[in-house]
Amino acid sequence: MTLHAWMVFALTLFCIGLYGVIARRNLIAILIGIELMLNAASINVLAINYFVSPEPAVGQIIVLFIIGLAAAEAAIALSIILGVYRQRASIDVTLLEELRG
Amino acid sequence: MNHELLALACVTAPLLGFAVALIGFRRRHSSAAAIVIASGLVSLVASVLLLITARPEAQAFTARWFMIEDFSIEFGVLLDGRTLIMGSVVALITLCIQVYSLYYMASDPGKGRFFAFLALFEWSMLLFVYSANLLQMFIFWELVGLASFLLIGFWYEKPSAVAAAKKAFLMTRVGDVGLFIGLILLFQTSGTLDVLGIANIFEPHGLPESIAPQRIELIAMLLFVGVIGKSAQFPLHTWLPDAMEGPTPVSALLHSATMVAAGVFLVTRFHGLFLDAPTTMTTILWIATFTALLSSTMAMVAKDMKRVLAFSSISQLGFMLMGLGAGSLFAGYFHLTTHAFFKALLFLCAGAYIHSSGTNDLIAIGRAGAARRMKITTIGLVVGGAALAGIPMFAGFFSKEHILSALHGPGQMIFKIGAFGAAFMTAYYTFRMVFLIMRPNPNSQATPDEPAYPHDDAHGPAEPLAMILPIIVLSLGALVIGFFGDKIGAILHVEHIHHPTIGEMAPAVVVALLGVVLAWIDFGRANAKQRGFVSLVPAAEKLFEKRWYIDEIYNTAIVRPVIMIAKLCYGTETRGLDKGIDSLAYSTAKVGREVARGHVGRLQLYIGVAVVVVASLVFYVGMR
Amino acid sequence: MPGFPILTATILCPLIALLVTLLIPGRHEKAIKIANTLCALASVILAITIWAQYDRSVGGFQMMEDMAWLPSFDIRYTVGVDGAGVVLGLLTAIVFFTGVLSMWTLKTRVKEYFAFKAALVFGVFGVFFALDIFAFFFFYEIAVLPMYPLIAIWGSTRKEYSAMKLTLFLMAGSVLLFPGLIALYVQAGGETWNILELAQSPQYTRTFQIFCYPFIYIGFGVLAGMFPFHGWSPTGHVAAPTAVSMLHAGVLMKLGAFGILRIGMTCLPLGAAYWAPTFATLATAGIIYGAFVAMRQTDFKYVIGFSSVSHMGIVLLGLNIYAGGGDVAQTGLDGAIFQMFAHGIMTALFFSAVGFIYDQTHDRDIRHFGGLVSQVPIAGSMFILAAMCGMGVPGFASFWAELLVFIAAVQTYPVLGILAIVGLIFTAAYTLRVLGKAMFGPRNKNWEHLVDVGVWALLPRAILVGVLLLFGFFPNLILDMIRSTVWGP
Amino acid sequence: MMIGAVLAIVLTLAGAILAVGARNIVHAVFGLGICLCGVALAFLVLGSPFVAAMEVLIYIGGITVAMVFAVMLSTVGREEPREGMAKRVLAAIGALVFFGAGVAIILGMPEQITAPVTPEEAWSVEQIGRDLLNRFNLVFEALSLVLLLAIIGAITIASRSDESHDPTAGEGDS
Repeated sequence: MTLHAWMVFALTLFCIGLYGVIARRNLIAILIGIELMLNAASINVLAINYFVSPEPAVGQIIVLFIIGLAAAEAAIALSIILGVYRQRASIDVTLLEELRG
Repeated sequence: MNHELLALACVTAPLLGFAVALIGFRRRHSSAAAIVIASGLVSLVASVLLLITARPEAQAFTARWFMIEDFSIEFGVLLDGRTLIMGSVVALITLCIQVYSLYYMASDPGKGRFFAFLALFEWSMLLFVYSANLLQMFIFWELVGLASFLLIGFWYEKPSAVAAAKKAFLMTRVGDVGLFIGLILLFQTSGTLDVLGIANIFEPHGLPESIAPQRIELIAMLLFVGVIGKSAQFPLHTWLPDAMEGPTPVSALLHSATMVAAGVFLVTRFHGLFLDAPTTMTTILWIATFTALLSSTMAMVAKDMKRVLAFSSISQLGFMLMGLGAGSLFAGYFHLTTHAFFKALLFLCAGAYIHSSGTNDLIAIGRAGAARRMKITTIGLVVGGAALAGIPMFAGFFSKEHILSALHGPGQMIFKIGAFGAAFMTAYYTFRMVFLIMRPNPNSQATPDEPAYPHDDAHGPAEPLAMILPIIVLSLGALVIGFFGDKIGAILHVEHIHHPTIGEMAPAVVVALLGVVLAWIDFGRANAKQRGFVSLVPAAEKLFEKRWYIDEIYNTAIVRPVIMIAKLCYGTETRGLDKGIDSLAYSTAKVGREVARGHVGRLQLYIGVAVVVVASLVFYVGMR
Repeated sequence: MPGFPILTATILCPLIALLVTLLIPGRHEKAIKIANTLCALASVILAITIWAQYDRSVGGFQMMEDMAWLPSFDIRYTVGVDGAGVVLGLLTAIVFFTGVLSMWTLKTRVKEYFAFKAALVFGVFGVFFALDIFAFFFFYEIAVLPMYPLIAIWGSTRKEYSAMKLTLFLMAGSVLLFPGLIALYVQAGGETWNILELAQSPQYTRTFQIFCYPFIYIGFGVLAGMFPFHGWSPTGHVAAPTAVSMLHAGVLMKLGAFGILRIGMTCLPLGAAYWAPTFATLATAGIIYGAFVAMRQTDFKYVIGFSSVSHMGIVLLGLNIYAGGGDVAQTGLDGAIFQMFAHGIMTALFFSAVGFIYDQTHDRDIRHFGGLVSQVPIAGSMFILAAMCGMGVPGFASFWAELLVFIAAVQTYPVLGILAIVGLIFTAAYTLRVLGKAMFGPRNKNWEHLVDVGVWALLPRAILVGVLLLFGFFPNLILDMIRSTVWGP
Repeated sequence: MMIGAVLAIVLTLAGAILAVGARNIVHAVFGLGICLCGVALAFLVLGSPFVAAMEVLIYIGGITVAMVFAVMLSTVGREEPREGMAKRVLAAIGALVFFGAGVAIILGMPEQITAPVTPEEAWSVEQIGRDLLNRFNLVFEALSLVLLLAIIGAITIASRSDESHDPTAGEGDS
């Protein structure tokens, strides 16, 4: 496995996540897509770290931070989703288009 | 006596009077009046003393007002023949009118204010006359205009008075613009603001070679524009008849010694300059002659006593300018002096009649029997009328003779004929007025414009001392001032005064007597129809009554277009500029709203678009 | 007091007023008003002290103070005054003081009002004293921005609209201005913002100056009520409350003209000379246009607003004569600065008189009044005095200002000069129209109950009249001060 | 090594496709779990066993479970409408374009560097811990703060049930 192969793999994962974010209308599904994209980023970081960096610990620490942030983000996002559901009885994103001036 | 102190007293007394009257005595009218009269008396005494003890050569007392870089602006008093005589005349006539107003304005709620303004008027006129400096001259020229604005609009609750004051201010301002530019050019040309210095450039030895003749013509023409405005010459004469809206003492002051006299005085002041501008002199002659004729025709049909006098003022001012335009400083100046006396006198008489009979209308005054009740006033009226008409031995006769005899140059025949015509009409309308008042004829065809009010005894005596005294003084003045021609000429340093011979005098006397006789036939004799000969041509009568429709012409030719332009500008402002900018702003807001309509929170669409755009950019950058 | 930073102290006066106002709880209205009055009085005293201390025989910029502000961008806090700065500083102090006094009766949101007003004055003082372009612009924006809330909250007659219009116009001006100022900095090598050092820069080629000058002229000109970008000013005058109108027309519009002079003409003399005929023509157009529009207005404040456009045209004409050079350049500058001062005081008086009437009647339509001068003699007289000053009657300060500008104009641009002088007729026409309709004429019975100006309310107005007359009779006081500017280095 | 890598890739992508493609949201969460397992495996292959462990712990053990709870609290058992074909196609095009751009960038990058021979202790948990608390102390603290705030925020948002109106009433409205 080369660095390029790992990066293409990460890109593929990212694009799948992107597709999910754009195509799905369920808020939880969108959140799943975002998690996929975050993981793609993590893979990328670790791969570059593995193949290039002379200081391997740094890449791992960055990924740890990403995981931590993802956890925080997920917690907030899920609570927002719950809040939206309470408000609207739905978590369909197409029904939330009310940002009219 | 110290001349400097006298001059100082003369010019500061009215200012103090004004300030004290206006500030300290707003509610104590009699004190205000007393102070103003006292200040007027101080001015009169001081100026007469100056006149008597005057030295032959001109002297100027100036103090530095301020410096601009190394250029000093002086403020001061110039004492020479022209200023001394005029100053005394102004002080005398103002004092007479102030005393007269004491009774005339006795019951007016604004008496204190009136006296304050009178003092302001006197102060600005005196300092204008005495001014030693172009700038000072312009300042007080403007202040004279301001004071007359305030006094013409004195009864400010009367819309017509307000309109008249506004008209006077605006029309004189038109002239002021010309004067202002002229003074700037004069300053530029001569390099000095000193009046004596400027006079020295032009007076003794003709035009200096360093100055182009065209430039002097231009300056003289522009100065004359100012004179046209101030001295009510055609085409800016229409404000003067309307200025009758002010109290009668104001009219008396305005028409004799101040305001309108300022214009003529300006020409006498710079007469040397005008002499160097022959084209302008001819223009002055044309305008003056035309004005004299034009206003005389209007005076012949006017029914309002003050209006008759106003038109006569315009025509007499025309006479003065004719004299000056013909090149005779003495003739114009002399007439200015005599006119001040008899015109003030006539106005004061008119004021007395109006005050006692409650109407301005000549016929109504006559029928109210004013002439019989007010003997002294009537004598004053006759004296003044005779002086105005140019009856021999009265003041106006002498000065008018000088003007007529000054018109002897080549090509001035036409002006002389015009002057004779105006003199004839003057005699006619003056005695028309006199006869209408003295010999009222209940069976005549003349009808008053408004019913006469019966005399109200509540007004007090018909001829109180405060009113009679000035009339007597001025009558004496109008009787004797004519004999002082030589003296005035000497003070003015006029080398040789051309004394008209009997033969030269005869035509003018004949013309004047003809006018009187015609007036007698039309108005004076028993059973006269009291309809002027002008009424034989109804069209002419109508034309004269409507004042040649000049006001109407101005209305359509100037006022309306100005209003149109103002409307246009207003339209441009509100509908053009403002609306345009508003719509720019509103359309920006609208674009924002329209765009916002698309932005309703379709997050996924935005993300997709963003992704595609970023990717396209990457491709684009990669391709290069 | 050598070494005492008097300019900074003056700038700080309104700032202290602002802070004190913020600290005092809003319900102590009296305390707020007293504090503001004291600060304003202090600024007047300081401004007079500056006037007295300024050494006219030396001239140039004096009382300089210099401090690093943002060293990484070469921005320094540099203040100093020349004759013009001294004169306009005094103007600001007077208008500030009288403005506070004339709003003594304010009831609504007293605290916020005085806070915004103090902020505005703070900016104005800063502009008149600053010698660093960045500091200049900084203070300029501080001075301009409080206008929005001041008009939108305490105003009348379409106040939100007017406030928004004013803000948008001035922002548009700033948008033009900012690139111009940055260009000045960058072109000179990006080492200093100091106006005096920039003016010496050899990098300002003629081409650059010609290109750059219009940005600065128009950018500041918008605030100076320059025709045809004057639209905001009458609307703003109308909507603003009395003291704000006083400050706005009296002082704020001068900032624009002052900016043109201080930055545009100092740093870009060649550009200014190149553009002078064009802008002089526009200024003359403004004089006449303003007068004509004023002739048709029916609202007191609109009349005054357009008269401001007309009078500021005279200022701009004078400035352009100065820029154009020639024998009479200095006369033009004298006239322009004198006119800034005179017009500032005069408009303050105007608005103060109108505000007094409006406070009682809530009506400003001149057709609804008549014979006011007999109903409220003192307030009416104040208005008439201001009107006379506006017409250029001798004895008032503006007579000299107009005289000087016109003398210079007739010699530099004869046609424009004559047109401007002819404008005097129209000025008289619209002024007399207002006087005739509202102050004179038959009394309107609706307003018989009006109360005239009392002793306290008379104080600020009397001060303004006194200043007008003082400089009308002794114009050399101000002329010497202005003149000393060019005599210096 | 190679086998591990291939297994990780297959697991990840398959799970990811299930996660975005499944109609039922519970299946999607399940797919996410599979995908994350693959990612953890990939981390292992890339020589970071500690991170892999954290991935499993936090992601699969924490986030995925939280999602399951969220699903059960909201739309469980509800039949979800299928997304429109056009939307899916557009999303696919977008993703593909982005993919293309990414590939172009990756292939344009310089020649890869083969894995350096790294000392074992550099990859050790001890080294990570030391770095985390020394060099990246500030970031660490900031992250902990963010987590704290996130927890507080989540609690605040989720517990505002009494103020917002009843979901059943909302249903009746729609």
